[in-house]
Amino acid sequence: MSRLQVELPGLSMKNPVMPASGCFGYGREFAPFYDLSTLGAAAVKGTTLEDRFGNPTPRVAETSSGMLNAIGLQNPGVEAVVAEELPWLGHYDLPIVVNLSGAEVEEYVQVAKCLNESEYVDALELNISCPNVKKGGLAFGQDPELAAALTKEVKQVTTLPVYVKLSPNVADVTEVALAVEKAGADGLSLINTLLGMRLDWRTGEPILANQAGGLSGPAVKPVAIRMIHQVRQVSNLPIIGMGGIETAEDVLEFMHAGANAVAVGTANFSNPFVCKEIIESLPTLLDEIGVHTISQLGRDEVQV
Amino acid sequence: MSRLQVELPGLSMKNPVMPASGCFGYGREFAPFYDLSTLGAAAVKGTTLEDRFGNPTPRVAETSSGMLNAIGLQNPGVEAVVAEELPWLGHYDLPIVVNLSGAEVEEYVQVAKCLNESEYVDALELNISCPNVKKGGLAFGQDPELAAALTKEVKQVTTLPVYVKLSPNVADVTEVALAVEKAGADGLSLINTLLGMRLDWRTGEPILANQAGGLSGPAVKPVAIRMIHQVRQVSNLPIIGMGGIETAEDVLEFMHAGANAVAVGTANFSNPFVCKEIIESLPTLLDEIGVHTISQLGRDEVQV
Amino acid sequence: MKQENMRVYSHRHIAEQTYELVLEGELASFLQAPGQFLHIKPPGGELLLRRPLSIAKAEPELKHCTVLYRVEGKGTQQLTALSPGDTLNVLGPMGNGFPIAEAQLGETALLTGGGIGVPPLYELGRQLKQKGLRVVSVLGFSDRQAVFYEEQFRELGEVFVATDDGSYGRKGFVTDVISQEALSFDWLFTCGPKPMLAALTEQHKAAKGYISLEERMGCGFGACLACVCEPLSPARAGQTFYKICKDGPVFPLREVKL
Amino acid sequence: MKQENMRVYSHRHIAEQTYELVLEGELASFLQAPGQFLHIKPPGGELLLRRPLSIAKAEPELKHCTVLYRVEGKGTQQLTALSPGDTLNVLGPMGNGFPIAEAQLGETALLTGGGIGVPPLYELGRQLKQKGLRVVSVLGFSDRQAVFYEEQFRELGEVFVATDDGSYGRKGFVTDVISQEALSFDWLFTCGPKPMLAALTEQHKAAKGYISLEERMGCGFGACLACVCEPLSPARAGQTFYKICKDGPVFPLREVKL
Ligand SMILES: Cc1cc2nc3c(=O)[nH]c(=O)nc-3n(C[C@H](O)[C@H](O)[C@H](O)COP(=O)(O)OP(=O)(O)OC[C@H]3O[C@@H](n4cnc5c(N)ncnc54)[C@H](O)[C@@H]3O)c2cc1C
Ligand SMILES: Cc1cc2nc3c(=O)[nH]c(=O)nc-3n(C[C@H](O)[C@H](O)[C@H](O)COP(=O)(O)OP(=O)(O)OC[C@H]3O[C@@H](n4cnc5c(N)ncnc54)[C@H](O)[C@@H]3O)c2cc1C
Ligand SMILES: Cc1cc2nc3c(=O)[nH]c(=O)nc-3n(C[C@H](O)[C@H](O)[C@H](O)COP(=O)(O)O)c2cc1C
Ligand SMILES: Cc1cc2nc3c(=O)[nH]c(=O)nc-3n(C[C@H](O)[C@H](O)[C@H](O)COP(=O)(O)O)c2cc1C
Ligand code: FES
Ligand code: FES
Repeated sequence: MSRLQVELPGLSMKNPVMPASGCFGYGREFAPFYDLSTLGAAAVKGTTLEDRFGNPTPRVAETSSGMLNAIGLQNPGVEAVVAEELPWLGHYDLPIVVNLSGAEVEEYVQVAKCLNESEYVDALELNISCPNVKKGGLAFGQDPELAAALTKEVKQVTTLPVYVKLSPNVADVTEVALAVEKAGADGLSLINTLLGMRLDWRTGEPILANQAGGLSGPAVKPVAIRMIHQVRQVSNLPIIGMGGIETAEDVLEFMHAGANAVAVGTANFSNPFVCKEIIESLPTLLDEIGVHTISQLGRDEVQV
Repeated sequence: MSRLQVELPGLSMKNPVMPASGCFGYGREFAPFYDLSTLGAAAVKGTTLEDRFGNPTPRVAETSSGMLNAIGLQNPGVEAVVAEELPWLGHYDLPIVVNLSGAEVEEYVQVAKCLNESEYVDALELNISCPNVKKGGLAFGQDPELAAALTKEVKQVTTLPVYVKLSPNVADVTEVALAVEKAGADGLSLINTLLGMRLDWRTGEPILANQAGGLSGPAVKPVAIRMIHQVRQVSNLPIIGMGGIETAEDVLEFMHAGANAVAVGTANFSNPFVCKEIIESLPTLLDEIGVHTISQLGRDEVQV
Repeated sequence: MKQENMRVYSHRHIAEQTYELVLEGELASFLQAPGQFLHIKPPGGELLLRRPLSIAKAEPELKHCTVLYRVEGKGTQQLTALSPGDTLNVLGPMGNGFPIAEAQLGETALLTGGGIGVPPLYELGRQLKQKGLRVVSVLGFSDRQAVFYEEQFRELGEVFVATDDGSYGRKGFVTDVISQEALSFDWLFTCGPKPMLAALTEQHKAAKGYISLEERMGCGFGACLACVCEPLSPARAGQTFYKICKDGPVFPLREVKL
Repeated sequence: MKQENMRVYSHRHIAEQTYELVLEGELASFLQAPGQFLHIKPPGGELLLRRPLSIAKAEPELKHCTVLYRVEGKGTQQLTALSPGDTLNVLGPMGNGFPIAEAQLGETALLTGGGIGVPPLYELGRQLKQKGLRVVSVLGFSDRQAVFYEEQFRELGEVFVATDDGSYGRKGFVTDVISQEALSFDWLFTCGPKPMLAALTEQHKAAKGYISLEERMGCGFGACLACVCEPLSPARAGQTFYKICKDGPVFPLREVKL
């Protein structure tokens, strides 16, 4: 077994690094930069039942060591994803996580059902934390009971492992984590973006057409590490950790905090090679700290 | 009336800029850098009933465009503050906001009572959002009912205006804002620090002795702007806005979002002159956007 | 597309808050068409997003390529500190430029640009002139201090300059100049603020030509969906949206909603 | 205390990952005592906190002051990119240095330093020598590659070097060298990692002298309470805590809890 191999439900990853949902499209744009089979896995853009155009532009704004986005889950709808996108990405040698979203429970269930039709899906990631859509999304992520009910329904229509993607916009992330664990989640992804806003100091107008958006990038890393650490104290569920990862050192910090694998989001935008570069740097860093296999890192089992 | 003058309950400020609590001590360390009477006001370090040594060191850690602190409310206790610190700072021509904290309601009440003894206090700021103490602090800030009850009790023992300092570590900041408004708060301060953590990537050990700490600095600015904007949509209470302010442009962004005055925290550490420099730059910026008096900025009255 | 630490070959102030930056590197050999842009990492540390700047002049034989930028905010401000010999992280060339294959010897091309929309027209004009077209340029600026590259455009052909306040050249917009001079042309190429593009499209309902769009970008290579715009008739275009960074920034006239 | 954009006068590599940086500016005339430090803003944009670096040599007449630093993380890494002529934002001089008023002509001063604790001892040694003391230095490093400034210290008096792995000088700690050589002294001055300071204090229970402490700092001038330590006997000291940045970094032996 390779030093970088990690095993998560549905995801046998040759290394713990995947691009984060929404920051990788369906992979096509990264194929010119490196061989996508280098990746541990890939999480593809949030998928809904119908196609969505998303929010008006401007959709991004810059912040110190971060960015705001309000894309609004633009995607071609699950049918097109299954028919055109997944088969393309599926030809590479990497597990695929499909991120899905909906305005109500029924939509999540429908999308999950459609995804059963694809042979290329290895796991589902329920986005219950998208701050950029009017209905659904974040509301599920801020209410442990709604989140649990949703998880249960989706589990009933799929045999795929279900990861629930948690929102940082809560007072206590462990409540939602424990609720979805009890409801049958196979894993957790955290964190999604923090709700944020920027105004033009001259006019007072919001920079994003949507007014508010999701904050990502290195600015949020300390919040991500804290939440992963908190969840790891109370749950043994596998965690895909994310939020501001830019370097291989960051990956080890996340794994020490309790992540079993990681996702890299915003960093792909300014450096499209970042995932590949991180993966290549990991062995040297492990040597430096005298760790042989990366899966050794992280917390011991919790007694729950 | 000067262009920069703003009027808040208890605080007649010659400009909207004050140093934030915990980032200015009691002013002594800044006196060598500039005339403290330049400031619009000053919020002094969180005060408790007894003296506190605070947390073990290391107490600060660096993050991208931010810092974590876990000072743990070190302070000499309210008696010493009233006897030694406030009279010293009170000789300058500026309103003083005393930030106070406690492990339970009774402690807040006691501290507020002691502060009645000082002629130098112009307003109280209830810290219900300190992430760095074991008991009290943050718990109040995450529960609208506790926050309201606390506000009510403190209001009963003081004639001073009471500002309640809100925590960003909540799902919906407007709930707490509205609860304390109903309980009689005279104003709001937001945001306090976001709970965060950093680990040493080599060892996995937390960098702060206290493990977690409060994230401040430009990294959190978009979260602050968003929360101030949200609260301003539902409440007409005066807001002291803070979180990542470094420049005069930032001040205008906060005031557009709905702040009536601002506090500058972390930026004082790397540039002890920052408050003075910001205040000096404000008139030029106002000229640039064709605004005569700064109090004109911000949202119109809300119909509540 | 390539990521490279390009060397600053030269850097000079050319108008108020406006600079000409010549970069040297392998990337300069990859340029495909005028109108493509470079995606530049601001040299200070805290800005995450790259800044799109159009290629104003390509000299592949020297491995040089030139961008002209105006200081707008922090990112462009950071660029001003660069000195010859410094390096700058560049991703590029990005996007689809102006297609000039159809343009014929002897035809007239009208280049209309406003402000920081002017730069990509310069390389375009050079290539059109090379192909034997007659090049006429109408350049709009806010005021006298903002005018740049008038001389350079004059080497390509006739030039009209308009300023919003009339402090230099004609007073008014590029559309005013075009009507006043009754300029005729075979091809219309334009780049600038949206209202200008909309006015031009309105003025020349049947013209052949291309426009170049601007939008805030996350990635610049099609991955983030920050920079989308809508086709004017989705049915015909066969798709519901375009990515300005990848499908553009240049589009045929009347292809996208402005 | 002053905030100044100091000019880099010279910058050179002196040992593995270790550099000597000479800065020029008005601030150099404000230095009061060896052991004070400069609080340096990392030149990249995204790091907020300043980095404390001890003054290793003060030449007020030239307006120069020297710091020696080892690359530890991002901040010191950013310093390595500086070239002569670049500017660096510096706040200083900070803190209270080594008091040397009591030290007398003819007395012996033992300087013991470990790693990046060595720099402040150099300026201290220069001033003690100037006052006519005999200076003996015991310098500890991790290995041969890490050793720096041995020659410079030799100009002040006798020097012993120890390395953890024995690859240069004696193998072992500075305390080992002191016992092996049975070094005697009137004053003990020391700066280095806490375990070294603790071991020395234990070894010389009755010695007169001073230690210099390190702690992570927020502000460096006493405002944030990040850098506190406890007095060994609060009652005697009359206060419950010290700020290392302001009350220190230099304290009398046996004054603070290690
Ligand atoms: C395809 C394309 C080509 C361009 N070519 C040129 C050129 O040749 N010369 C030139 O001076 N400018 C050009 N621009 C505009 C230039 O990209 C912006 O002026 C610049 O990004 C502003 O960055 P800043 O950090 O100085 O401003 P800030 O306002 O601090 O930037 C904040 C964020 O907004 C984005 N942004 C701000 N203004 C614009 C804008 N007008 N268009 C797109 N993003 C913006 C920035 O990229 C950044 O992400 C071009 C834009 C595009 C899309
Ligand atoms: C009074 C004093 C004098 C010093 N003098 C010297 C000197 O002359 N030469 C030298 O090489 N080093 C010296 N140090 C240590 C030096 O400050 C750190 O090595 C440096 O701050 C590390 O910064 P970094 O960004 O490279 O590391 P990072 O680990 O990335 O720094 C992260 C944060 O931790 C802080 N930090 C990390 N290590 C230390 C440390 N050992 N002490 C205090 N803060 C730390 C940094 O300042 C920063 O805030 C001194 C420290 C103090 C307190
Ligand atoms: C432009 C953009 C689009 C995103 N789209 C999605 C999405 O569709 N579904 C989702 O669950 N998360 C989405 N995210 C969140 C990321 O997957 C990730 O959780 C977050 O950005 C934090 O990681 P980072 O700091 O590395 O970017 C998006 C983030 C960005 C920046
Ligand atoms: C070192 C430090 C100490 C602080 N102490 C207090 C405190 O005692 N009471 C309080 O209400 N807030 C305290 N804060 C929070 C600040 O007042 C402010 O709300 C927060 O730092 C956000 O502003 P900034 O980003 O400008 O620092 C402290 C912040 C820092 C960095
Ligand atoms: S900028 Fe990312 S898709 Fe165009
Ligand atoms: S570093 Fe702020 S008090 Fe010492």
